[in-house]
Amino acid sequence: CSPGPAGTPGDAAPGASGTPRRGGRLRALFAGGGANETLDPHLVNLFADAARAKALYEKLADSGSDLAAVPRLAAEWEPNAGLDTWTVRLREAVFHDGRPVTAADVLYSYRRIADPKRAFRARASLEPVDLAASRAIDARTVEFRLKRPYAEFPNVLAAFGAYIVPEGTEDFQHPVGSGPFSFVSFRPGTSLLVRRFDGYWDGAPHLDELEILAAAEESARANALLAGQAEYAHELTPATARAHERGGRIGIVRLRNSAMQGFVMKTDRPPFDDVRVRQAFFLIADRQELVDGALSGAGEIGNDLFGKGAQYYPAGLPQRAQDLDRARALLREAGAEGLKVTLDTSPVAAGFVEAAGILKDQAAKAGVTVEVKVGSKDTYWKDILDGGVFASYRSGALPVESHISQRLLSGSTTNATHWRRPDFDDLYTQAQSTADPAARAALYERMQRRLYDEGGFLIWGFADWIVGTAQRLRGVSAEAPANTLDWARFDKVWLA
Amino acid sequence: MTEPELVRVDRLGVAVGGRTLVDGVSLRVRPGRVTALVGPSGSGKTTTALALLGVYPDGARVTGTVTGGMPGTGRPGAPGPGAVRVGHVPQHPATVLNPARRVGVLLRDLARVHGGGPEAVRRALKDAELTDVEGVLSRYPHQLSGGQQQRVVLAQALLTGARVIVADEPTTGQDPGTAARVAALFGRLVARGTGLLLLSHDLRTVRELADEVVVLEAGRTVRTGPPADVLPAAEEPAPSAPSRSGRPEPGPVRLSVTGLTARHPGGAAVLHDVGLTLRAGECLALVGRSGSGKTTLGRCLAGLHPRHDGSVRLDGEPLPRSVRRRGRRGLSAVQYVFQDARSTFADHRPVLDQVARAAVRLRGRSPSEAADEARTLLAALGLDPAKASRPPAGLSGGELQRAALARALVVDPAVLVCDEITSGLDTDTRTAILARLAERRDRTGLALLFISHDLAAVGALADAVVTMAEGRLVTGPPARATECQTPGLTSPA
Amino acid sequence: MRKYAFGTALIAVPLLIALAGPLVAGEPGPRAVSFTAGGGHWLGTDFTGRDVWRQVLLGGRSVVLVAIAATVLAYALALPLALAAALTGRAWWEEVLLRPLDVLIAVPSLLLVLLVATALEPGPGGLALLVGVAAVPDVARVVHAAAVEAAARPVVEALRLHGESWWRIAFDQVTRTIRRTVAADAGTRLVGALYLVATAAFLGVGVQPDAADWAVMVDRNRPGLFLQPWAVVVPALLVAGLSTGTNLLFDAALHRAGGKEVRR
Amino acid sequence: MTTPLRGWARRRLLLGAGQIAAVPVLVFVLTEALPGDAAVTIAGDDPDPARIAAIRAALRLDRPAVERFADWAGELVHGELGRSLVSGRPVADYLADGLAPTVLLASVTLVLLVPVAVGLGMLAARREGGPLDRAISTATLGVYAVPEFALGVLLTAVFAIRLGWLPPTAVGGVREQPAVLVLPVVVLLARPVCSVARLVRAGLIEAMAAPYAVHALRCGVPPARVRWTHALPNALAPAAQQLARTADWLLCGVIVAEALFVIPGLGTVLLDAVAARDVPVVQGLAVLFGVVTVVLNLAADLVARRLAPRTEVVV
Ligand SMILES: Nc1ncnc2c1ncn2[C@@H]1O[C@H](COP(=O)(O)OP(=O)(O)OP(=O)(O)O)[C@@H](O)[C@H]1O
Ligand SMILES: Nc1ncnc2c1ncn2[C@@H]1O[C@H](COP(=O)(O)OP(=O)(O)OP(=O)(O)O)[C@@H](O)[C@H]1O
Ligand SMILES: [Mg+2]
Ligand SMILES: [Mg+2]
Repeated sequence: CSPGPAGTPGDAAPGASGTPRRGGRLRALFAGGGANETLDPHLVNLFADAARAKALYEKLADSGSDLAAVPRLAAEWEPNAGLDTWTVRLREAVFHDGRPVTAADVLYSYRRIADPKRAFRARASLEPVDLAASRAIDARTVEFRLKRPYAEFPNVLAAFGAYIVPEGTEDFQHPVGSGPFSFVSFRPGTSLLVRRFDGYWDGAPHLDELEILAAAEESARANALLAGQAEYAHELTPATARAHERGGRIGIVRLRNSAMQGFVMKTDRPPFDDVRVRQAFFLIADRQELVDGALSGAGEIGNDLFGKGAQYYPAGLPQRAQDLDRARALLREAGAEGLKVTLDTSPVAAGFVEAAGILKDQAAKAGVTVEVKVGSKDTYWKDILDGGVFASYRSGALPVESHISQRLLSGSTTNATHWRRPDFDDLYTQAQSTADPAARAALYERMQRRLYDEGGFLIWGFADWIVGTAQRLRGVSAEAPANTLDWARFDKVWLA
Repeated sequence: MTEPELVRVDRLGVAVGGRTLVDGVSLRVRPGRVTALVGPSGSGKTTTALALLGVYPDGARVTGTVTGGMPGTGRPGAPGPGAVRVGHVPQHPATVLNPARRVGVLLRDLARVHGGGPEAVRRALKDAELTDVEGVLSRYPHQLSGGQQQRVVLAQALLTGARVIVADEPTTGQDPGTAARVAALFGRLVARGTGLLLLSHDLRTVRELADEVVVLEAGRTVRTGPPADVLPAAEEPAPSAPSRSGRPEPGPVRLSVTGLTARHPGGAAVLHDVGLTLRAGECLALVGRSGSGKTTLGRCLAGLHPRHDGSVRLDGEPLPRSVRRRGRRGLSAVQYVFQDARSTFADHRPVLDQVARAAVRLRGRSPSEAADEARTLLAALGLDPAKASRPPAGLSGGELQRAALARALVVDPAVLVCDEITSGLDTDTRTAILARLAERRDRTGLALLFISHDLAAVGALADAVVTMAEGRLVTGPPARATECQTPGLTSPA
Repeated sequence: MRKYAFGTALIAVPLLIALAGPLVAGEPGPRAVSFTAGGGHWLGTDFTGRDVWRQVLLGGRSVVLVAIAATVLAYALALPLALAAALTGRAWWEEVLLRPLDVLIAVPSLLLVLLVATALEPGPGGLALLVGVAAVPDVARVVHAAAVEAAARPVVEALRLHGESWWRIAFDQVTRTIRRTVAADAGTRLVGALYLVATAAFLGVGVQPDAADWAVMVDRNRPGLFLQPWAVVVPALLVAGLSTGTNLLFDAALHRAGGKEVRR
Repeated sequence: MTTPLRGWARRRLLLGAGQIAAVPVLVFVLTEALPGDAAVTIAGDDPDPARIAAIRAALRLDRPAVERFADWAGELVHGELGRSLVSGRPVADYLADGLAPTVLLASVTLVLLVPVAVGLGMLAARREGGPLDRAISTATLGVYAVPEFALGVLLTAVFAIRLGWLPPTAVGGVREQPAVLVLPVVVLLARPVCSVARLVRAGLIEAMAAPYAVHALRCGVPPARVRWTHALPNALAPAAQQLARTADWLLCGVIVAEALFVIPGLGTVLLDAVAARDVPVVQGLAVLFGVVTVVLNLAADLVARRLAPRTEVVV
């Protein structure tokens, strides 16, 4: 088997060893999206959608376990000197119906995504690209014209949901992609059945068939796995993991650094418009207690910076720890003794409500009254984007650059901390027009120092993403944060 | 006595809370013989009879023995081995009819259990003077008249094919004709070897049927022997005939009913264009065959049967059709004494309170005043107030009837409708009651509509008599003719 | 009073803990890893790493209060309604009283709870109100079904004829007649109310989602059932004891009150 | 003249139609009152305001509520339930897909519930306060006091995971492996069995103590028959109502059981639709639930009427 570009899959994964065996059907359980699910890869939203899209389709690039872009359908890419024109050469790949993947398909797909009337999720990521000006040089070469220099352009090619569909595709009843599996049948909210695609450029999967099943309830996923109704269960709770890790009935794979866990403080609203208050809260948080209590120990503590383990993450910065006295002092300086804040949270993500409760107690020790307000999970993200001052927050793995560009620039679309600093924006622009990786890295470091000192993200931990596997399932990579290339990558696994 | 016995009661004693209800009563029930239990109301007849069924008042202390009879509660005196089935016609038939099931259900069950199919049911109903068999079977108890209910219960007893039948006032509620035929039926049963324990105030029937009579008084046996010996020989004197002489002339028209036509939900009309007038100080007697519509008329006047057309006027004022719309005045003006006294008293309150309550509500008396009035009234009706301070289960049939009357009189109504208020009363008590009513009538100008089968009572009290026949009023006392037709159930068109 | 013994035994422990618990609970210790057994926590730790025993001590009061309040409220509204409907002679009036409730029943309660959760953000009081009101249609239907029969008895006719007040007829006569049914229904509703409180709490209505409340504990500690059953089992047992005990006491009380009143 | 029953039935059917109409209106108002709309929920954790606006426009959610409701109602009149905002699939499909498993689950549960609950109630009522009564009451109440969720998890752990007798979930379809129904049905039975049985018990104790029952026994009717055919009818009315409510609950989606055992029934559809503010789907369900509830209530009231015939003469 040809190992995925991001290193051999699953060194640490249980039973990753042994020689692959061909055949069999893998039943994989995800928390599905109910009867609303579709197979339009540009509509991906949930992990289940991503897994389905991943089986049927492919992107030009995908993120490796360090979140750096890894070539997929694109064989290679080449910027011009100004970093505002990128030439992408496609590799020889074919769709399930035998047609080759061409530049036309790429441009069609990207234009479909960027269509303002449709408002697809990936549109924001494609924003830097001037698709009108971009063109196909030949059948397998695309030239992307950008609106401005963009050194991290490959992140666009790997953007969540930027899948390549055959030119002209509008109907996804019988989807045709270039992914490792070809479509067989689909029951929304229940199951998607796909079959090995022997023409897959990266080597046909070992499995004959893959069935992606939906089960919203975690205990149901765990039980189905335990009882052999499925071989792969995505997103198990730490409690379940601990309960069965030693049981020997199932394997537990912990995808490290998969979900950043934290709180967002609105840096432009009292009390958090005062940097000292923000710093006080950085010092109030006892990160280990949060990880233990809210994540049941399944994760690592955070350092108020996004993307632990990712490219450009400043691992050098000292780890913050709780320091209530300094926190009190800072609050006193800020004239904010006996501070009262409302913390918005919601059952929208695992550990939110728990973490909120724990921080409340910790804050109390520093004389701060945190009032936890549980909001509707359906509208939570919109509610906290511009509402309130203090809220629970989480994020899946992203390149550090994407995190910054989407959440921390004056023009960012989802700037939950209202962090709008022209000078900071300048640093970013500068980085994007810097060709030399080392110099760029330095710039990222400066930006992140700034955030570390006075940013609005209180990032207390990174949760493991926990996957359960049947004993006979081999080749599941443990080195793949959720949404990276080797996550939910079923073309490389096999049933022993 | 050498004849075989079906049931023998030896020196039965029943006491509740230190009060002795029955004291050393002994009696025999023999095959083909009729034993009659007579005595004033409250003398312990029912209590004694129920012992044959193994039933005693709650918390009763029982002495003596009952041999044969129903396997009972296992208390001393409960029947021993060799028990025979005892058919029972209780004094309050209404209470033993299942409100949720059609009459036919239990009858058919009985037929099945005791052998015999639809035919048996049919025969039993016919025997019990219920000719419209299908009509009865398909009805719910509440759709039957008092007398009909009583006869349904009788039919049940017949179907059990019991060797012993305890009949507690089986002919109250029945018109003389029907009563006579029921008596005849008992005669036939006994001739077939059934043993009958008859509890009755109707001495005529007792004389006809009984082989042995046990006369009770205050729970004690005062006399036993053949009727001829123990019962007053002569036809008991009909209560002194009414003499208008020395009585105030009837006053103005109190109640006038015109064109009254009543129907039951879903049923055909049961009253057709009834009209009558009632003057103050007048007593109008309403007689008629069982099921002819007397109670319905009474209930119409009382506002308990709003489904009627025609007008009911009180002192010229139209009365609202339903009690709900009759204010305090309307309610206290027209009162009604229910035919089935037992089921109109709440189980959980002392009867006395319930009687007094009426005065509190409708005459604005203070509870204590009301209680006093109730006591005096009850006493006047020959009912010891001490007894009345028990819940209804603690009173005898006749006592309850008097309590019910008191409950209406205490309101001091202008018009009083009495539905079979003497059915459960012995001659003396009855005479007393009638005297009270007459006195009220003459003193307060009370206008009485006196529904009754008891022609003697009617004769004693009524200024005039009208007869209800199949929902129509016929003035004058019932002609023998109407009496002797086989009584139907509803008026067949 | 032997017949009360069993029920009392069942209810004693929960009641004691509910009433005395908060007094002896003491100060919270530091949090540990969630769902662990031992380590100084003799009932282990809960879903946020708190000491379960302490939560148990604290968690009784709100349960008892909210559930009882909700049930009482439900009956305070539903009973008069149902009785009025049963005692009125006019058919249309009965419909006016009862039909609107049917519409409420048909509306998914999920919607109602969500709406209240987001729109009103009620505290425990509001929650009791919500839960209570939510139960009204069901209670009304059950009570009404029993009451119509009781209201059609001759006794009621007689009471009317003697000008008895509506309240006496409704509560002294009719309700008394159907008391067993009412008790049975109320007894089970009590428990129903409990867990509605828990679910609502998770949706953000009423008590905090990590509040010390037996029902909430059972609901939220579920994920750890296999690591640390006590966090679920103990509160569940307490609730069970409470509800079962209450119902059995009802039974016992009625048993005495009951007996054969109608003898003939 | 019409019998009172027929008149009553006619009136109730008319009212029922009104109620069915009222339900979607009320539901629409409620859904509108909920914060956020389909656009917001589709945007999910990427709530770019511009994007939300675009989606809103694409879904034509920017029109006034009244107008949207009118459109929906108009379609309904032509038998059209409309299409989902999120997926564009016909609402009818949603209902059809959800209905099958729900009806299956509900019917199996009811078929078992009635005999079990009535049976237990009658057993308990045999000797009030006797050991059997105590045992049954304690057991049913004890189970009742365990929330569905805990009970489900527990049963699954024991019978599906530890013992491996039954499949723990319905992933891979119900029809393929009927055994998956066992656990859900048991969980669904747990609570109604108690509430119904308690009502039957209560009613039956009263009825058996009533003189007519005693009389029937005295006349020699076998006790069992007295209990079943003479006493029970007097005890059944409240239980029937409770049963109707249970059936209603079962048919209008049993969210917990469906989630726990992965049965994609109406409860799941409702939950998702509300979460996604997918108004047409919610409305479709509202109509369905309206019909179900009205019909069930009508049936229950009919039973109640037949069991209390004397009500016809109530003044
Ligand atoms: N449960 C009871 N507790 C106390 N006293 C009772 C009880 N039942 C009946 N009594 C009293 O016992 C006496 C006899 O009652 P019983 O019913 O046997 O009289 P009866 O001869 O049948 O009278 P009637 O002819 O009026 O029916 C009555 O005075 C009654 O008040
Ligand atoms: N709810 C009802 N539905 C139909 N028919 C009824 C209903 N109630 C009574 N009836 C019938 O109406 C007729 C009149 O009944 P009512 O009670 O007035 O008779 P009554 O003259 O009082 O008889 P009794 O002397 O036996 O008391 C009877 O034949 C009875 O069967
Ligand atoms: Mg008597
Ligand atoms: Mg009559």
